[in-house]
Amino acid sequence: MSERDTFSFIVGGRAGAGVKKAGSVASNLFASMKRYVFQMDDYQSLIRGGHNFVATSTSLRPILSHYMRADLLVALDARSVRAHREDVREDAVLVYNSDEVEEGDLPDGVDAIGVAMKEAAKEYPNPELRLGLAGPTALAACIGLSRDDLAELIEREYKRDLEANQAFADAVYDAVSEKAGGRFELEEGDEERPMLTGNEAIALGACAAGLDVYFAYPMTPASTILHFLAKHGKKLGVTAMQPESEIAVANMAVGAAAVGARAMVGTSGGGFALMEEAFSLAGMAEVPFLGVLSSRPGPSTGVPTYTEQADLHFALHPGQGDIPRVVASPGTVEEAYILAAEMLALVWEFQAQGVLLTEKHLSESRVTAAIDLDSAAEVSPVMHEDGEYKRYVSAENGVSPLLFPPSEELINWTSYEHDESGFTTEEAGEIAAMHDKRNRKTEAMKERLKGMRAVNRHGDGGQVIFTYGSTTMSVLEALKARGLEATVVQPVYLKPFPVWELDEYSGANPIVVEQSSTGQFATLLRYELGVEPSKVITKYDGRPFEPDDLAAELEKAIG
Amino acid sequence: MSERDTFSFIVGGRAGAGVKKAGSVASNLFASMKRYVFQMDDYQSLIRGGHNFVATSTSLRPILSHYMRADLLVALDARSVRAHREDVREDAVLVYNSDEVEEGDLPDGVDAIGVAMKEAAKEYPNPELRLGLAGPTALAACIGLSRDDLAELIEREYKRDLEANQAFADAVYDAVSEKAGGRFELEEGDEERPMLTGNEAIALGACAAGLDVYFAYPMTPASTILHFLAKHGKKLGVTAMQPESEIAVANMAVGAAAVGARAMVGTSGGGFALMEEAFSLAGMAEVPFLGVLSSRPGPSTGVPTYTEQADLHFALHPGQGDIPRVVASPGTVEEAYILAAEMLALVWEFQAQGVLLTEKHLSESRVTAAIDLDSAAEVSPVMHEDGEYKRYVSAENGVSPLLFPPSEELINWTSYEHDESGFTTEEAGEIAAMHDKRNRKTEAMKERLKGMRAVNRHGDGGQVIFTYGSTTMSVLEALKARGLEATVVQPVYLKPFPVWELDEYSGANPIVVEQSSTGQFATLLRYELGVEPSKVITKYDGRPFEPDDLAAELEKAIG
Amino acid sequence: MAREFITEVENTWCTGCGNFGIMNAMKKAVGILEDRDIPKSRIFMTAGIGCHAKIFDYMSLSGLYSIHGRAMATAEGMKLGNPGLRIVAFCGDGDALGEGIAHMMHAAKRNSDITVVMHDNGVYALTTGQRGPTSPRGFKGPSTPEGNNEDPWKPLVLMLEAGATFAARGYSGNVEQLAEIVAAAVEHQGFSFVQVLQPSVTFTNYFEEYNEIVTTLEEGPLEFDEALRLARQEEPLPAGVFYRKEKEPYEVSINRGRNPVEDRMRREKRMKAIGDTLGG
Amino acid sequence: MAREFITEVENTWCTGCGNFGIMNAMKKAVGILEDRDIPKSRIFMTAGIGCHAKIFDYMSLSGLYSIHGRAMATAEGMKLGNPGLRIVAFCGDGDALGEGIAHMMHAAKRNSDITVVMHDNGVYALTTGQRGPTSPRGFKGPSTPEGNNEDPWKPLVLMLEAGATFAARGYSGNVEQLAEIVAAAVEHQGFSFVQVLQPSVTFTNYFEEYNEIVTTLEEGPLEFDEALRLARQEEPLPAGVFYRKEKEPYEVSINRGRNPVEDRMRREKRMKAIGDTLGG
Ligand SMILES: Cc1ncc(C[n+]2csc(CCOP(=O)(O)OP(=O)(O)O)c2C)c(N)n1
Ligand SMILES: Cc1ncc(C[n+]2csc(CCOP(=O)(O)OP(=O)(O)O)c2C)c(N)n1
Ligand code: SF4
Ligand code: SF4
Ligand SMILES: [Mg+2]
Ligand SMILES: [Mg+2]
Repeated sequence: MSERDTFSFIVGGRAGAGVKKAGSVASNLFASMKRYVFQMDDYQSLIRGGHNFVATSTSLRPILSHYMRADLLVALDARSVRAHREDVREDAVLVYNSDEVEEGDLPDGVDAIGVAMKEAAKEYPNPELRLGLAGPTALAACIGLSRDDLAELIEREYKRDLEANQAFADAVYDAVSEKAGGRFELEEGDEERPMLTGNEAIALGACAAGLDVYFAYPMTPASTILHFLAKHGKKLGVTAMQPESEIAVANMAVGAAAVGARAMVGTSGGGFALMEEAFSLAGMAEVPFLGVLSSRPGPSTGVPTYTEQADLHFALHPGQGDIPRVVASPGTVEEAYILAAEMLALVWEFQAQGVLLTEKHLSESRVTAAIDLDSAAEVSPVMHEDGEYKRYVSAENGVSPLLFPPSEELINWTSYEHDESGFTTEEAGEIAAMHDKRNRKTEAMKERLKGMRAVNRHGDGGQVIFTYGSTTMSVLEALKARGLEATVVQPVYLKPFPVWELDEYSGANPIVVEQSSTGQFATLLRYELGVEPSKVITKYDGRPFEPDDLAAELEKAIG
Repeated sequence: MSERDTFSFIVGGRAGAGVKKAGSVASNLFASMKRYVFQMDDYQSLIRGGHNFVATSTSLRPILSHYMRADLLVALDARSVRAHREDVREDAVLVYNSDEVEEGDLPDGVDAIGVAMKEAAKEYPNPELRLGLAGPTALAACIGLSRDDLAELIEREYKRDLEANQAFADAVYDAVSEKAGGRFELEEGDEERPMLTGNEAIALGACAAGLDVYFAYPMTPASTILHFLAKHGKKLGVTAMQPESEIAVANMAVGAAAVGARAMVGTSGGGFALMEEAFSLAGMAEVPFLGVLSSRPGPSTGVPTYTEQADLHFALHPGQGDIPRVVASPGTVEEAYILAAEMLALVWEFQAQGVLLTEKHLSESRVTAAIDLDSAAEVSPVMHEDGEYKRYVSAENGVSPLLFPPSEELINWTSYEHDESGFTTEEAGEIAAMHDKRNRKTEAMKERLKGMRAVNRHGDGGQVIFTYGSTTMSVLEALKARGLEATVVQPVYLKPFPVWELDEYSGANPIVVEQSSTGQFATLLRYELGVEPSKVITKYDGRPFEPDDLAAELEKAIG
Repeated sequence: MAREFITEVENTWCTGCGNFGIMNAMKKAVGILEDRDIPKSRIFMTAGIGCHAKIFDYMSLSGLYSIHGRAMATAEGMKLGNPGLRIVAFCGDGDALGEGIAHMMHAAKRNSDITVVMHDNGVYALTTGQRGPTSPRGFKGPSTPEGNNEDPWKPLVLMLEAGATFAARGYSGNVEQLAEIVAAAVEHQGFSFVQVLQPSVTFTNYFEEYNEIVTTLEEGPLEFDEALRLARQEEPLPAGVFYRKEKEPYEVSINRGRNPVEDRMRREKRMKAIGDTLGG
Repeated sequence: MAREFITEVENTWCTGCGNFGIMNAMKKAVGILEDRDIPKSRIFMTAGIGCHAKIFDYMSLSGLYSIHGRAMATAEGMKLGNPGLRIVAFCGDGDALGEGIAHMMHAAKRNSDITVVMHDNGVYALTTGQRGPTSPRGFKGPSTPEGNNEDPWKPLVLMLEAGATFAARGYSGNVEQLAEIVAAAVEHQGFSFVQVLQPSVTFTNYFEEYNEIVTTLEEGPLEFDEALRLARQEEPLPAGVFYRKEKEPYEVSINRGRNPVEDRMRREKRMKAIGDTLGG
C-alpha cells in the first residue's frame, strides 16, 4: 500500500445551511494552492433540512475521487456527527456545532473541537443560512492559513453580509486555531487549474463544437447543464430554453436541427423515456440529434439526487425501429468535454442519433480539470452543393447532403418511409432500399470510430478490469489508493460497440465494476465480447464507490 | 415438392370499394365449407383510393399463410391487374372490371373474364362502394356455388341495398359462370371453425384471464383491439376507453391496477415509446402492467399499415432503471389467445411489467382458429390476508401481497425508492435492499417459466431454423409448401430468455428467419445463446414472407 | 386500526412552507368528509413529483405516489377502475399545467370524477426554482436568469373553459376555508379543481402580498360567466368555490354503470361470453 | 427552379374531402404572401400525422413531416432555430387538441411566432374514424360504438384563453376567404391559430350543415371579450379573423434578438468565450 497522498475534507449539515457552498469554497481553496481536487456533493431531494454533505479531496497528483475517510470533518449539526462518525480517520480533526451536538455523540479517538456556531451566527438575519462558513474557516485554520488570507477568501467568496461573516469566521477560526491550528500541512502544487463539473464540461464541449440551441426541462442530475447554458448563453452564443415538457424539448430539437441549428437536449431517465418517440423520428428523418442522459437510481422517480448506472440498455435502444445510433459515456470530466464535442460532430456528420450517457456522479462532481479546449471537434456536415436537391439521395455511405432553408429547392424531411425526395412511400422496393441506406450509415460510423479512440486503456499489468462511465474514476482512484496494478479497459463508445479494439479480450475473465444491481455492463460485455467475468463488483445504493472500499474489494477479487 | 393442397383467392381494388369486406366474405365462405383459411389484408394508410387487396388462402389442413400466387384473382380496377399480373398461376382465372381495364394490360396465359362492373353497379347510390361484391360472387361461380346459395350468402353478408346487391351479383355470376363456372373443385372439410384475427385473439385471451379495463389510443395495427373491446365490452364485462394520448393510456392503466382492476393497454411503436415512463413507474411501484406492442415498419411513422419486426430490442428494454419484466411474442393466432391470458396472469402473479410483442401480420391476419377457450390462464394474485399491511414487505421471491382499497390499512404504492411500507427512502441500505427484492422477482419468474413451455419446437429433422412471432407462421407454411424437413425453434418468451430450453443449440449454426433489416432476432440469439447463424433470412419491405418464395430461400440455405 | 393522520416520515418542507397549510386543511377535510359519510378508507390519493407531492408520504391516506405530470391520469385510472372510491390528486403547478397539462384539460373535458388539488407556488420548487406556467413574466430562476419570457396563466380560467364542473380557489394561509373547499370538491361528483395559493417561502414568498389581496368569496358558486370574470381578476384574489355544476361523471357512462372491480364476471360467465362473441 | 405548387405525389384524399379546399387556399395564400414580400423559400412547414397531414406531400413547400401531436413543437424549434423563416404547422384536431394539446397551449402562451392551421374534421379520420376532441357527444366511431361520452371543445375558446395573439376561423368550403386568413396568420408576428372547418366526407360530412350555418365575420378582428363570446357561439358559425394583438414573439426575447443559425459565432470567438467562462 502506497503512502497516503490525499487529504479529505467533509462538511455536513442541513440543506439550506450553505453546505454545498462551503464544500465548493474549500475546493477552490485547494485549487488555489495549485493542487488537484475532487469534490462530491451528497444531497437529498429537498430544499431545506435533512442531511447534506460535501466530501472534497485533494492531492498533488491528479485525483479521481473523493475519499470518505476525512482528515477534517466539520459538522454543522448533530446529524452530521452521527452520519459521519465512521468517516473520520484516527488522526482526524472534528469541528462541530456545540450548540447542537451532545458530547456523548462524538466519536472516540478524534480531536473534537466544539464551536458554538449558533451563538456565533446570531448576528445574521437568518443565522441557519450562514452556518456553512464554518467549513472553510475551520479548514483554513487547520491548514495554517493566516487570518488575513482567510479574510481575503471570505471577501471573495462570501460577499453578502460581509461584516457579519468576518465576525462569525473569527469566532470559528479562533476556536479551531487554538487546538488544531496548522495541524495539516498541505504543500502547494504546480499549477492552478479551473474547477468544473461534468455537466459544465458537457455544456462547454458542445459549445466548442458549435452548439446553437439547448432545450431542456429541469430534471436532476441533468438540470445544471440548462442552468449553466442559461447563465452563460449570452457570452457563448447559445440559446437555452425550458419548454413545457421533455416531449416538447425533443421535438423542438428536431425542428431546430431541420433548419440547421445544432441542437442538444439533456435530461434524466424519466425525461429520456418521453423523448424516445422523437428519437425515432430523428432516426427516420435522419435529423442530427444529441441527447444527454444523466442517470440517477431508478426505476422511475427512484432516488433523484443520487447516482446509478442502470440505464445502460435503456440508453442503447431508444425508439422503435432500426435506427443508426451512437451511444457513448465519458469516464472523466475532461473526457466529458471532448466527448460532447465529438458526439455533436458525429451526429452531424452522419445525421445520426446520439446518446451521451452519464451519471450523477460525473454530472455533478466538481474537479480540477486540465482541458485542452481547442482539441474539441467541430461540427461540419456534408452540405448540398448545387443542382436539384433530394433530401435522401442514395449515397454510398448512406449520408445524403444537407440543405437548409431558405432555398429555392424543395427540402423534405419526413417521419414516413420515403423515396429519395422525401415523399411518402409504401412501395416494397423503396422501403427496403431506404432501410439499406440508413444501415449503411451504421457501417460508415463504425469505420469512423475505427479511426478514433473508442476505448481507453489505463495502466497495463495483470488483471483486466472492465468498467465504464463515472465508475472509471472510482476504479482508477482505488487502484492508486492501494498501489494496485491492473489493466483498466473502459469502452467510451458503447454503440456501435468497439469490438475491433477489444478482440484480445473475447474469452477473457475480467473483473467488471459498475453501478447497477443487475450487472447491465457485464451483460453487455457478455453479449458483445463473449467474456465471462470472474467477478462483477456492483454497487447500487445510490452512492458512488469509495476508493478505499473498492480497493479492498478489488484486492480480494484479484486474489 | 408436395402436391399443391391450397387454393388462393385475391381480390384487389381501391380503398372504399369494399375490398376488405370482399376478402372476409370469401374467407367466411371457405370456413363455412369446413376448410382452414388464412386471410391477409394488404392496405395502405388512406381511407379512399390507392390500391388494397386481400389474399385469402384455404386448405383442408391447417394453413398458416396466405399465398400470393392466386388461383382466382378479382380485379376491381386497372391498378389491381397491374399490381398482380405476376401473382396469378398459369391455370388461374382472372375476373376484371372491363369498364376500367384495358385488354392489353391483361397477363398472358390466364383465363381472363371481363365484367362491366361499373355498368352493373350503376343501380347503387354510390356504385364504387359496392364493387367488392364482385369478389365473393366470382368466387362462388368459380367454385360452383349455386345461384340460390349465393343469394343466401349475399343476404347474410351484404344486407344493405339487398335488391341492388342481388342484381349486381347476378350480372357477375352469369358472366363468370359462363366461362369458368365450377372451374375449381373445393372439397368440404371436417369441421366449421370460427375465424378471428390476432388482435381479436389477444383481446379475448385477456378477457378470458379476467381483464377489467382496456385503455388505448388509436394506432395501427393495434387499434382493432380497442375497436373489438369497445364493441363487445358490454357482453364481455370489459370497459374500453380511448383517452387523450398513450401517456394517459399507460398512466391510467397504472392507476386502475392500483385499485385492483386488471388493465391492459395496446399500441404500436410510437405509442409504446410514450408509455415507457409509465412502464418504469410500474416497475418501481410493482404495478402489474401488460402492454401489447404491435409492430409496423419503422422507425417513426414509417409504413403504418404494413408489417415488420424491428421493435424487438426496443421492446426488451423499455423504461429507465433495473426493471423485472417479461416479454413474449405469439407465433400464431391460437397462441395469441393463450399468451395474452398467460401474460396477464403472470404480470399479476409477479406484479411485473409485461410486453406482448406482435406484428401487423399477426394482429390483422384473419384465420380459422381452433382454440380451446378454457385453457386460458386466470389472474390470481397473492393477496394480503390480515394484520398490518406493508405494500413492499420483503418476501423470499420478491412478491409482496396485494391489498386494494377500500381498507383500513395504509396502502402506499410509489414511484420513489421506498422502504417496506412504501415511504420514500434515500438511505443506502434500503435502496440496495429494494433493488434486491425486485431482482428476486426476476429469478422467481424464471423459475415459473421453467415450469411452462417457453419455446415451441415444430418438426424434428435436420436443419435448425430459429424464428419468432408472426414469422413463425411463414416459416412453417413455407416448409409445408415444399415438403421440407427441418426443426423450427420458436422462443415464445424473449425475456427472461429461456436459455434453459435452448442449451442444446448454443454453438449451433442455425438459419434465422425474421423481418428486420438489421437482424435483431439473430443478434438476440448471438447474445443469449452464442449461436452463429449460418444464414439470416430477413425481409423488410413491409410485406410478410410469401411461403413459396421463402421456401425457395430456405431450400437454398439448407443446401 | 387507528392511525395518526400525520405519518412518522421526516417532514422536509421548509419552515413556513405553504404546503403545511394544505396538509392541515386536508386533515380537517377528511374529518368533514367522515361526517358526511365518506370514510377515509374510501379516499384514495395520488400525487405528482415536487415539494407539493411530499404530502403523499406525510399523510396517512392510501394511494399511489405517481410521477411528474401524470397524477391526473393516474387518478382517472383509479376512478375508472373502482368508481366506488373518491380520488384526490395533489399536483404542483409545474405538474398540472406544465408536464401534465394534457391530462388536466382532458380530465376536465370528460368530467372525470376526481379532485385535483393544485399547490400553486408559481415555481418548480423541488428542482431548485425554475420558472413554471404560473410564474410572472420576468421571474428569475436558474433557467431564466435574465427573466421569464412568458406571461403566466390563470389556472381557474383554463379549467373552467376546459369543462371543470367544480372550480375553486383556496389559500394555504386560510386552513379552515381550504378544508371546507377541499371537502366540497371531494364530495362533488365530477371533475373538481382546487387552485391553492401556496407560497414557497424559499422561492416565491408571497405570504405578505397574499395576506393583503386574498379575499373570501362569500357568494359562490357563481354562474359560469361570473365565475370566469372573477377567475381573471388579479386583485383582489377571491378564495372560495367559483363554480359548480351537476353533470354525469365520465366513469358512470364509460363503465355503463358497472364497477369494474366489484362487478367482475365469474369465470364461467366470462368464458360463455367469449364463446358467444366468437360464435356470432 | 420553377416548380408546380402541387407535387406529383398521388393524392389519396377522398373525392370531395375538405382538405382539398385547404390546400387550394394554401396555394393562394402563398401567392398573396409573395406579393407581400414573404417569398415561398422562407416559408417552412411541418405537419402532424393524419389525413390532414398528407398536405405535406402534396404541396411543393419545404419542411419536416413530423409525428402525431408534435407538429407544434417541431414548428417552435424551427422558428427558434432560424427566426428568419415563417413557420406553418398543419395539424388535425386529434393532433392538436388530443395528443399534442400541451404544445398548442404552451405555444400560444409563450406567443411563439408560428402559424397553426388546424384541419378540424371532428374525427380521427386516418385511423378510421374514432372520436376526437371536437367530436360531438354521442358520436359513433369504432372506439365509441355506443356513442362518444364527452362533450366537444371549442378550439378558438381554448386558444384565446391560452394566449394566442392571432385567432381565426376558416372554412374549407370558402377557399378565397381562407386564403386571406392564412396569409394574414402567417404574416402576423406571434402565435397564430386558424381553425379550419374541414368536413370529412367519409366520417363527418358536415358540408350541408356548414353551408347553412357558416357566416362571414366582416368586422374582425374584435376585442378579446367579443372574440371570446363569438368563439363560443354554436350557430351561426362565423368565419374570419376573431382576434389579433401585437406582442413581442417569444423567439425574439429567448434568442436575445439573435438568429442562432445566421449569427453563429466563429470558432475562435467561441473558444475564447469558453476560456473566459472557465476562467471566471
Ligand atoms: C419526466 C420528468 N421530468 C422532470 C422531472 C423533474 N421534476 C421533479 S419535480 C418537478 C417540478 C416541480 O414543480 P411543481 O410541480 O410546481 O412542484 P413544486 O416542487 O413546486 O411543489 C420536476 C420538473 C421529473 N421528475 N420527471
Ligand atoms: C404516437 C402516435 N399515436 C397514434 C398514432 C396514430 N394516428 C395517426 S393519425 C391519428 C389521428 C388523426 O386524427 P387527426 O389529427 O384529427 O387527423 P385527421 O386524420 O382527422 O386529419 C392517430 C391517432 C400515431 N401516428 N402516433
Ligand atoms: S422550497 Fe418552497 S415549496 Fe418547497 S418546501 Fe421549501 S418553501 Fe415549500
Ligand atoms: S377520410 Fe375524411 S378527412 Fe380523410 S381524406 Fe377522406 S374525407 Fe378527407
Ligand atoms: Mg410548483
Ligand atoms: Mg381530424
